[in-house]
Amino acid sequence: MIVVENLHRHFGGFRAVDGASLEIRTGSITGLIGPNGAGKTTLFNVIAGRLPPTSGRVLMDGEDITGLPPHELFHKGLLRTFQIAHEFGSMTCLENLMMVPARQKGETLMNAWFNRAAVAEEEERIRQKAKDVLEFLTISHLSEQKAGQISGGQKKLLELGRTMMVDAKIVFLDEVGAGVNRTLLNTIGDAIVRLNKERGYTFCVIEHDMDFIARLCDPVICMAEGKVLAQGTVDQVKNDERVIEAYLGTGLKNKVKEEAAHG
Amino acid sequence: MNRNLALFAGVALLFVLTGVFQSWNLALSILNLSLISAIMALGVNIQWGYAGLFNTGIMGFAALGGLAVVLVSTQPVVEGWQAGGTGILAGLFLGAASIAAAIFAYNRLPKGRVRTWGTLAIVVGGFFLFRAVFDPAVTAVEAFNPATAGNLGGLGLPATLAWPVGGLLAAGAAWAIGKIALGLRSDYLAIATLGIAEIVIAVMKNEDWLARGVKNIIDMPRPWPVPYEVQLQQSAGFVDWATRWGFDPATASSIVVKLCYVAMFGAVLLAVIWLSERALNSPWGRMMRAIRDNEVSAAAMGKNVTRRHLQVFILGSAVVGIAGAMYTSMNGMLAPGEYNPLRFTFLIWVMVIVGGSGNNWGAVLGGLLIGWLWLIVESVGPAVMGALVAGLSDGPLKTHLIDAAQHMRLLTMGVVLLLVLRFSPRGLIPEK
Amino acid sequence: MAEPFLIGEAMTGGYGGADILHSCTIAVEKGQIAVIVGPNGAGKSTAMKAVFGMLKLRAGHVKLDGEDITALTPQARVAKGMGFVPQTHNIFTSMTVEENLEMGAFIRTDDFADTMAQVYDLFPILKQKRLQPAGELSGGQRQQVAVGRALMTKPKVLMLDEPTAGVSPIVMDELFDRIIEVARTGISILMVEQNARQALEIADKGYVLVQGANRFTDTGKALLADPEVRRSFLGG
Amino acid sequence: EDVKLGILLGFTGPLESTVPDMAKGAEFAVKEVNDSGKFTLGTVTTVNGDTTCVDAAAATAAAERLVTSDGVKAIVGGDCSGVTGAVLQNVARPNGIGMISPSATSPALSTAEDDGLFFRTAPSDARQGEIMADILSEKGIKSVAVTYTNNDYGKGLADSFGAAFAAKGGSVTISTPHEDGKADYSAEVASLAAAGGEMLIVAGYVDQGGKGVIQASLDSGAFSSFYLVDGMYGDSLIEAIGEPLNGSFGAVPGTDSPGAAAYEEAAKAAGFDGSNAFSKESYDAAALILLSMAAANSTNSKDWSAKVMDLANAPGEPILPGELGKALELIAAGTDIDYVGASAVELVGAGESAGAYREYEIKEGKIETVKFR
Amino acid sequence: MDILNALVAFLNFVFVPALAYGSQLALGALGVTLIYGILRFSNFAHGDTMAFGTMVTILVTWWMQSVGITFGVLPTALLALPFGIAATAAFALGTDRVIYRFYRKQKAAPVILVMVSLGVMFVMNGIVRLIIGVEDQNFADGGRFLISAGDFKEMTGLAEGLAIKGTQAVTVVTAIVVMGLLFWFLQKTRTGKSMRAFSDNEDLALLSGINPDRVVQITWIIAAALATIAGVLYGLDKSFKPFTYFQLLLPIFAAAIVGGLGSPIGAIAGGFVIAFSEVMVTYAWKKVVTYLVPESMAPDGLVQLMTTDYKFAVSFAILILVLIFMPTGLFKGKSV
Ligand SMILES: Nc1ncnc2c1ncn2[C@@H]1O[C@H](COP(=O)(O)OP(=O)(O)OP(=O)(O)O)[C@@H](O)[C@H]1O
Ligand SMILES: Nc1ncnc2c1ncn2[C@@H]1O[C@H](COP(=O)(O)OP(=O)(O)OP(=O)(O)O)[C@@H](O)[C@H]1O
Ligand SMILES: [Mg+2]
Ligand SMILES: [Mg+2]
Repeated sequence: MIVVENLHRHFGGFRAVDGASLEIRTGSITGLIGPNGAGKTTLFNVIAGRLPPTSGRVLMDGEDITGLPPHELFHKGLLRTFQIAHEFGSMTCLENLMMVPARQKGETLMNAWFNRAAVAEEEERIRQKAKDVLEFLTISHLSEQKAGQISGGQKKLLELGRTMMVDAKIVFLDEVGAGVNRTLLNTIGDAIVRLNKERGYTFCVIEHDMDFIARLCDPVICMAEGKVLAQGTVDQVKNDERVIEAYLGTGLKNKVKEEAAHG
Repeated sequence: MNRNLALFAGVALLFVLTGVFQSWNLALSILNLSLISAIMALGVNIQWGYAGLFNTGIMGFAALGGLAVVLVSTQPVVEGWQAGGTGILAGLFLGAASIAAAIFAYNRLPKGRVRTWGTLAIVVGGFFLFRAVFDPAVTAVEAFNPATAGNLGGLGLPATLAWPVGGLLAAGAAWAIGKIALGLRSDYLAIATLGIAEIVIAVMKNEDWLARGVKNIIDMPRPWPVPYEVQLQQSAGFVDWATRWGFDPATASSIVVKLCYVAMFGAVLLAVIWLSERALNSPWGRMMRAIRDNEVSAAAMGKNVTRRHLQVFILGSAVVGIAGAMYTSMNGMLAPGEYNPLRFTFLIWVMVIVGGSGNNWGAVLGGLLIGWLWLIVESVGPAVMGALVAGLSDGPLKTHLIDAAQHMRLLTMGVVLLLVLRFSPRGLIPEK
Repeated sequence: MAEPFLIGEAMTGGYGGADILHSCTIAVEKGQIAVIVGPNGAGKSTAMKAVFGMLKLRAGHVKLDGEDITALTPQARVAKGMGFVPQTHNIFTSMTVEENLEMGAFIRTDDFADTMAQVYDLFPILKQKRLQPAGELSGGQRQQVAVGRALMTKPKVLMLDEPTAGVSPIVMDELFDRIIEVARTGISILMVEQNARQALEIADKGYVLVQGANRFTDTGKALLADPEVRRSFLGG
Repeated sequence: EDVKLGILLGFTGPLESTVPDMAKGAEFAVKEVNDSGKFTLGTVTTVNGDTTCVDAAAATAAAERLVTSDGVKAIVGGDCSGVTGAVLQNVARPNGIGMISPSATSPALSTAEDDGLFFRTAPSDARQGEIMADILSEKGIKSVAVTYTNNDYGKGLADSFGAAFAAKGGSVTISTPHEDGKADYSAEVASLAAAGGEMLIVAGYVDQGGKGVIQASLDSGAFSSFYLVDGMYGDSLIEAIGEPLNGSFGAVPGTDSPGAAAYEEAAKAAGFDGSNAFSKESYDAAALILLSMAAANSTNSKDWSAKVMDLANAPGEPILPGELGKALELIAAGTDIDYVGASAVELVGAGESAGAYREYEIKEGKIETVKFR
Repeated sequence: MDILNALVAFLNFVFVPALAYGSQLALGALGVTLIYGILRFSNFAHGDTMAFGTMVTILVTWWMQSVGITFGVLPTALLALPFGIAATAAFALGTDRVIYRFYRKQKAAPVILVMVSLGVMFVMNGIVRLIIGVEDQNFADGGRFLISAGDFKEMTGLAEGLAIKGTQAVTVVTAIVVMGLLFWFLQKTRTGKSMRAFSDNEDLALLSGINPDRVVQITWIIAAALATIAGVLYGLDKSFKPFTYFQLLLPIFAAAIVGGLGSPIGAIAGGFVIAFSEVMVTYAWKKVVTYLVPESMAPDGLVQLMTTDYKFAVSFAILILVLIFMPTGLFKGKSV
């Protein structure tokens, strides 16, 4: 689905992404891990058109999409969430979701002025859908709350909810789990799997919670210092010495053992 | 809701009091200006309140609206056209063509030195070509009877037609400005638009062939169907009617004329507010608010931020242009020296903020209130000062203060502005 | 029982509208670690803010070392030896990493070069990025700056709102180690965590907050062992 | 009974520093009339209105108030041509109120429809341009640089001077505007200096950009002598600039009548500067209105405005500042008068000043009259 | 061919005046940029703050002159300057306490503060006119020229003169020194850093124990000092008139923006960009070219790119051009 070829993104002299090449297969849930500052978010930003690459190409279904603006990529079915929540603070949570669907009739002025009936009908449909999403994320009680005034974790959920408002082909999730309650995160994981299975979404997920990665992802790609360090199945990557040294550390191993002991 | 009604009633009361204690003519004349201001405030609110664009070029768009009145409604100056009309048109065409050619070359040529120098050569060559054709034509046109003409004149069409044309002219300018400047943020955009407005005014001041520059155009025809007072006073039917109802014909004629304006401006205001409200309370409005809140995120959600900014910038500017045309045609005069940022930009901003940005009704309320205040303090300021110093014994201090009383206008404006913002910091009718 | 070192007792209040906290109590003993867990929107961050005086309380009070500080401003609480890392907006984005740390030491009059060296030891990446504006850092790096800034204060009590959100496992482990170390030097630590299992592991005391009220309060170990807590709040 | 006279000038805005002495001039005439006790139609009071000079709408509203609320019978004003035109069309004509402007000099106002209600005591720019060309060519000056204040007054003056000077064989090296009230005039001076010329014609206002340009020209040594138009006339300029101004010259409306001197004297005694631009014209405007009312024995604008041309022009007993009492007596006695006033009023055409001029030169910090034209 | 005369003509009419005017703008822009950098709004009252400070200084100068205190060849006003600064600082602190503080506590949007400052501007405007009137005031005394055009010609025997005024020199030097001090203060001192921290993230500044009131007070005091210095130097060089000071606001803002809001170096650079573009683009190069080319080729026309009618238009056009390529000014300014 997505092929990244020898991608570079430099900030001044600093190489945040330094010749990364990788592939995200259609229908997969690809995990992207790596130490802080490895260049994961920067890679997302380049793919999603928020930053221009210094060099290199990004292909989507064989088509070169390098440097296309974000709104065009959205229309091609490429969605992303932000690591640091980017909510529309002065709008209610419901509106935050309702604004997402593309090409709404009511978004052209002529319809907004003179074609209210058709607009209203469409609105009803979108509203219902948004309500369903809020329900699913367990925050339907917040539907009328301003998005600027909800808790940090709730913002993350909203961020995720926006990707559920449309039929995407590929969704990039940047640390949806950080700050989200683990019980809820499990539910979210289930949802991701369901979207993947039932609707055929492709996912690329950045996450530091290895349990979460292990539950969902195959394959897993580990980045470090702007390059791809290792890739493969979760187990392969988890046991890769370089990954352990750069990213997982030995503490985790202990913890994992402990987990096993606990059952 | 009740609170808002009360606020509007309060402002209405101000006008009524002005009518009762000063004169109805004054009240109506202030009302007309306030209505125009309210429309401009709506235009600004569309840009700022909906999309967060900090446009301080209002003055320029209003002036372009005024220019439209000249171009549409004054009589053509035949001698001017004969002297250099074609030359001026040809010059302008050449100028536009060389800009277009430069842009074309810039887009087509491969990046590098060839492109830079090629484009530059086209620009420079075009400039001199333009000057060579344009300058002599201008001199010829301006030489014809500079005391009363010296320009090309207009089309001699009905003045009411100038209003939509003013809107179109402003919209066209907004399109060009938007293409250049809308990438800028907050205060940078503000100063850029302010600068562009100054450029527009500079052109209007110095290009005499266009609308006589600083020599002004006076006595422009009134918009249909507003009558002239003098005509009314001469019409036996009107005088009869006035005396039958116990009015003085002179006063009655002025009032009738002003009421005509009130009706026309009011109609435009209602139309604009109806359209604005509909737009705001629709998915379009929601999308605009989203863009205002967070552009990055809106773009990631598939909204074309640049296009939407341009759209809303053009719309708002067109509304200001229409209001600017109405202003000029009500005065019957275009004086480019009149356009200064304090009056035509910042006063409008005060209206928007005091009224409550993001809320159409707030902008209207602010327009009416501040419009009233701006004109009424002219007489109230000195009166207040007179009352304040009444206790002082005669002497240089007292004379000094009384002489300085005229400046109470600005002082009073300032105090009221501060008081309103103090007690309702988000404006009188805040955004929901 | 003696009064805990820091206690927010029976706190009730919110952001102007309806109350978020309902008679919620949170406390930490000297040199101990207390961890607050709970679902999203439970009021954990709100409780932290309330303890730090960034929120008006309608009822209840906050005591530090026996002294009632309910009426003090946040900066007065800083002067009294409290340090806080908020959940969001927790760094100065336009200032360099080093300046961020210096600002952490703003109220200190002694030489803080030592402390800074310690922070750089703990987060080596920050040393590399010393002169870069903090706003240009990655999410996890920002989090490290935020914690580093609070450590610079040398507080008597350190309050952390999700310090490990977005940091990589290796850093997280070190961070927890370091927190234990800090606590050993006699500094009390009050933190909110969603990586709750690791956090409760090292916690002397745990609070489970639901809808602004205390649901469970016990030692960390006990909470970890409670199947209901595990299922509903710790993700099984 | 009170007879109200509106004084409609730009108390705030770009001319705010010029206007106070104009208003004082008008008030001074009113005081003189009242003190004489010979004005039988009532006590004259004044009401001020602010045109802001630039804001037509504000000016119109102020005029509207003066006329419909305060009930003034006549207006001294407005000051700037633009707002004056707007007030004339939108307030004065509809309500049939006469107005005499002391300082609106735009030629366009000559042809504006006014129902016989509008006069001005300032000459139209066209006339002054010719006078300037005469003076310069008589002095044998062949080439000059011109800077004008960028409004209808300055531009009109520069245009008419340019035409007249060219007709006499002189050349204008550059004619460039300056905006009043701006921070810096280096760019203007640089261009003027580069273009060169034997001297600099300054068509501006005495305490505005005109002064700034002179100051900067002297500082940089660009020009050392200046021709000063009527707007540039005033002691304040000499006070501010001092010695370097010696040798500059100019002309102001005036005749060899001692009117101007008398007025300045009296003004000084009354505590204001009568030499400032358009102060005399303001005095004359107010005086003319009141004398016309007396002559018409009516405060109705239609009546008094019919008398203005008679009173302003010969034949008749000449009337100078300070002689308004005498004038009222003569009028009461049915004797014809010729109001000369402080600025040598002579109205021609559609009621504008004919423009007799007094040529002067600045010598040792004093303004010395050279001759009359 | 006469390179020396060409150079002197250029220096005299273009370089020196533009340098001086640029420094005057820069001093004003420094104040604007400081307020923007720390308190995060565009302070429209800055022009009138300058007028206020200058007015106080003038009043004190008059008093000093009346009791016979002078400052040798330097203008007496420089002696009176500290009094002006003190009074203006007190006034600024007063306005902050009575007006701005409220909105800061409310966390009002920057545009609200801009409008509030517009209100303050109106009020200050009125106060200044009420106290000192609207007329022009000349208060420069002492020596006027370091070197006058005539003296220069005599000294060098050149046909062109070069004039440098004392006030011009003082202004240029002051502008550069003040910029340096401000830069050092904000970047290197603890107080300066705490001010930047406050402007970056107010809540977090509280959590670091920074006293917000103190930060705000210091900001206002420095801004008032900058405004007074700028106003007095401008008034000495030209003259004092409230309306002109109000009009100064526009070029000052242009300078601050072109340089990048919040950046002291930007303010200086911006001042020069605006001043030089005003003077250079509309300059008639005739004289200079005449000196440089053989007599037979001397130009007839003025060799002027644009007439001075368009000097503001040109400087704004340059401003816009700069912003198109560098959207936050030459020195990466802030934006709220
Ligand atoms: N605008 C910028 N200017 C300079 N450096 C930057 C900029 N943005 C990111 N960087 C640097 O690029 C590197 C990669 O950052 P990125 O955000 O991609 O990391 P990440 O892998 O997402 O890390 P994390 O897991 O902490 O979110 C970091 O070292 C960061 O400091
Ligand atoms: N500024 C605010 N104004 C109004 N309500 C708010 C505000 N911030 C948070 N809330 C509401 O208060 C409740 C508690 O929020 P809080 O931030 O304390 O949750 P939390 O327990 O920290 O959640 P999380 O784990 O997601 O960070 C939430 O329902 C939220 O919607
Ligand atoms: Mg990241
Ligand atoms: Mg929280």
